[in-house]
Amino acid sequence: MKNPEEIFELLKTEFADVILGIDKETPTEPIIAVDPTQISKVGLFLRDNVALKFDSLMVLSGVDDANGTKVKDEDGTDMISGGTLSVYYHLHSTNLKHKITLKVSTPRENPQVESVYNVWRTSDWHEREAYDMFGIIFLNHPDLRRILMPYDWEAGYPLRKDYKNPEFYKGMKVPY
Amino acid sequence: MALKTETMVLNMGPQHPSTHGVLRLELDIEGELILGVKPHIGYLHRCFEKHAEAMTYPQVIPYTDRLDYLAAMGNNFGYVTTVEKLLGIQIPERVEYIRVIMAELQRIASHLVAIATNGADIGALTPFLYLFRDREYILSLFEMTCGARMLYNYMWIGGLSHDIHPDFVRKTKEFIIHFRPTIVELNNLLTFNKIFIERTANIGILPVDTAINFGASGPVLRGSGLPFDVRKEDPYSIYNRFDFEIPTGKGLVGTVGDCWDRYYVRVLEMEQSLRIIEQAIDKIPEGDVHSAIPKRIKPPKGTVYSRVENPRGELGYFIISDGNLNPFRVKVRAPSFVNLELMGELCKGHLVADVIAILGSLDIVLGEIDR
Amino acid sequence: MGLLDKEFSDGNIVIAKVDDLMNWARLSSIWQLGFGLACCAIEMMATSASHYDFDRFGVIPRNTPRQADAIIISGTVTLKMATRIKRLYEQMPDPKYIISMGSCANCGGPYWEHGYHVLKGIDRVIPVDVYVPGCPPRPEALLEGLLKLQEKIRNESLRKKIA
Amino acid sequence: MYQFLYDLIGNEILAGLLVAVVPLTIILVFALFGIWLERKVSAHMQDRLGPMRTGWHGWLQTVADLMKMLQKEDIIATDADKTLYNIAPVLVFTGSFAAYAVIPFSSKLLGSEVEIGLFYVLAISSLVVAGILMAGWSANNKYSLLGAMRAAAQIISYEIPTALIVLSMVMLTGTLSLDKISQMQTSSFWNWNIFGGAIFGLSKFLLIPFMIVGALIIFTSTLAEVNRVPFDIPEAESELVAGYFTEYCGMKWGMFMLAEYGNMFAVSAIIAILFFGGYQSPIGYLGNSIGAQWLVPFEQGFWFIAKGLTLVFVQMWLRWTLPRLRVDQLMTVCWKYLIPFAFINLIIIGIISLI
Repeated sequence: MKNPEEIFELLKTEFADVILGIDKETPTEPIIAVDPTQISKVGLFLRDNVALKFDSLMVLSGVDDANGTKVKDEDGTDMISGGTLSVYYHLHSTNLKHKITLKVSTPRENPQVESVYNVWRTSDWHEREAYDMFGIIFLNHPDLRRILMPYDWEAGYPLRKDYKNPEFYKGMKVPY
Repeated sequence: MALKTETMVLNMGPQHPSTHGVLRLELDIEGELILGVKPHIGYLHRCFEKHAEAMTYPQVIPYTDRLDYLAAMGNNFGYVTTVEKLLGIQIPERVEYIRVIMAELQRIASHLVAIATNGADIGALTPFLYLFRDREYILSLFEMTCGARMLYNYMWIGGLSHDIHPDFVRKTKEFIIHFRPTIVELNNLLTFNKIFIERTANIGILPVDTAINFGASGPVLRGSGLPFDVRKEDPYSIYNRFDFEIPTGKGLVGTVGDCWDRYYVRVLEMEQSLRIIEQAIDKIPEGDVHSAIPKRIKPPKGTVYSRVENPRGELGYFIISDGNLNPFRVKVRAPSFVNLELMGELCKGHLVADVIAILGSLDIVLGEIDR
Repeated sequence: MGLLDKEFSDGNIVIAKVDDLMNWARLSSIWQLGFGLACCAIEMMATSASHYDFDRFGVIPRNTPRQADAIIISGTVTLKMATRIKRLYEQMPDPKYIISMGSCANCGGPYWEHGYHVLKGIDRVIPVDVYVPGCPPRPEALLEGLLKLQEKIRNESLRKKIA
Repeated sequence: MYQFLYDLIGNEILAGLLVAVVPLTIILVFALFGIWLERKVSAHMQDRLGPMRTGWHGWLQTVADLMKMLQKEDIIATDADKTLYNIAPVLVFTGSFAAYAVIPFSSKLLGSEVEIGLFYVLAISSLVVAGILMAGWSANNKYSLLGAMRAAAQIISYEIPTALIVLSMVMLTGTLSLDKISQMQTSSFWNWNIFGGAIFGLSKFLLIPFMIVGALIIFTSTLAEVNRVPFDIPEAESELVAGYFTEYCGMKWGMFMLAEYGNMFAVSAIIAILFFGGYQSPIGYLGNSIGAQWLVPFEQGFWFIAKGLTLVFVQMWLRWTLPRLRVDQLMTVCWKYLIPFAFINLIIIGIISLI
């Protein structure tokens, strides 16, 4: 059983330039920031290292940080430009009973994160959901399609903070 | 000349009697043999996470009811403990005891539906109706407490919406006396029925390492033999005060981790829930269930992930607060969502009829899969 | 309609009696499409189960739309599902009836404002005969809805409607 | 019966018509009653009430159902094979109802006194398979097709144990006529074939266990032939939606339903004739003892229907108690258990009847 600081130190020595930092400000749990293009490598290390054994990915959540600048579109709607989208990984070890949270941030305009499909199979649908809701592209994911929204949904990614819902979908009025 | 053969694609759902709602399964079959199963979900995507961002913290609670609508108390419980963790407030003892009793009653009610539908999928319709009859008993207990049968909005941040009814303790004890023989009856009628065992033993075997890698939790994981229960692993509320066991799959009639084991874990869990209720029901301390409810819920900036053991598995809420009245982001780790991913893995090499048995043993609720 | 798709212009005692008989047959054997959408489906199942017993009114679930007379829209209809429900409705043979069960199916329910993927009322897609309010409606409410539907069927006629 | 009616009425055509119409009416009424009974039996087993709103305890429920079905639109999918699609329900219906032509309801009430009644029943009931296959294929629906394939495999397989047990009974009684088999088991229940038939001595006692095994085998295999739980996989509601009749609506589906319940009574009647004395009373006739000979055929009719309904009730009881088997297990039951046991039974009964 290790606390997050120890895990952070361990990761820092193993992957010097991939681990970007640790955020201890949050009241409940520290978050380790990781480079989005290297997350698979880090995940593999976390899973297979005998001192860590993070064999279970509890949840993978996409987040729209909404930290860009608000701009007006040509037709007057609010848009967010710049800033980042993030993905949080909550890991747990069924063996050693410790937990850790990882975070990767990726630019909003071209959000690309490496998939952890081959580390934790459970991430398959979680990543598809993050793609569906935020438009985050998971590199090397075998089957990156929409999962909750219809496959032919064209109006964008609904959980982004600047999402605008369409008036009609297949002839059905959407707003109340 | 060789005959040209091709595999048939069979669409099961979204309207199908045993997909437990609006799941769609795309089966590649050769005769009756399954070559592959692709679940398609999202037919009940009700935008929970968008609503959570638009509502204040207490306003989200009714929406959590509607995630796993068979275990609404459990969903409330998970959400309020997460927010309380973020707020860092202390809850009165009375509230904790009542919450645990409610959650365990809900677990029994939910497992009753799970067992009933699993049996009905395999063709035993009578146990289905018997178990729904017993479920009504629990629902009437909930109804006398908070006025609703299914979706309660009962647990509030820091307290409860209503105190329990004066008759609640007596009726709950009556229920326990009534319910113990029902489990025996169920075992005679369905669990150890030869045909039921034939249909579920050695079907859909899930090895424990696969289960962990797929993130399975709840009875699905325990059926594979790993005694993992958030109530023991990561005790929340006052679960560390009670004495109960974690039933696991033992491969009693087949291999460890088959459909029957997952089913039987649920039966045994109902007994354990009764034990917890028995321990808690006499110890409910006096107090005011409204005293700790904050007037204005405005958590500090930060993130929190907290999980509870719902009937279907590990229910987690990931909340990001930006210091406003509304959550910035709420992500639900729905146990059924994760468990359903196993479908493709479990069904390979089985027959069409087994798909139903496997799906029934996973016990999914589309409300929390699609959210 | 099936056997009697003809409308008669003048009413007489024979047609009135035939009407009564036909309506009685239709209203006492409303077979629902065994099909649940969301939370309300559980209450619908509870209504069919021992405690409330839908079968008393002759209602039994049929799983194929071809053999069903009524479809109970039990829960939130999403945009993805709405097209399928429309198709199910079209597959049912006339005369067919629809009970919209619960707030979500009536008007979008609690998802009316931010539900980007929720259809706000099933009546935007298919015609509804009876609306049952509630979230979810109690089984008694659904039974009441069924009785209302029976009342509606009882007043149907083969006679041409006088405008 | 024809002769009886001809003597009574004195008109060939009218007598012939009556012979045809009376059993058909009985069967239709039974099918209606059977469906109502199924719903009431299941309801009471499940702590429910079942239909209550149509007449006393809902006894008109099936009438309402049928009249509703008559009013339904008749949908034929564009891609369906229309000819086969329309013939199939009629064929199934005919197959199941034609069997009644030779079933003796009492010594006076039987459609046709053919000598090869058993053979005819076995032959005509196989017609159902063709109808089901046609229904499944022509509907152009994958569920229907799967259901039809299952049904064909199942019914044809289970014909074999049925035929073997029938064969052993034919060996024992020496006749294929259902009426004659019934007549042999007269006067007391001790003379029923399940108790070794109307013979005396050692062989009777030797026969009893094998007769019981035979009765169980034929009951199981006929259960499968009429697609009842635990062998209802062709229509397996939770798997195949509604099996081979998924696409049928209105009265065409009603025909399948009537045929199913007609079949249930038909196989029960065959078992009753083969093993439980047919129309013979177990305790003697009231008509004989009070000297009113005309009462006897009515009493016989009562006993026959009572026996048939008891067996039908057992079928229903099983349906609402047991889960459903899987396809391969179903075949295992037939080929690995029922057929070998039926063969052994056949040989032993043959040896015993030689003694």
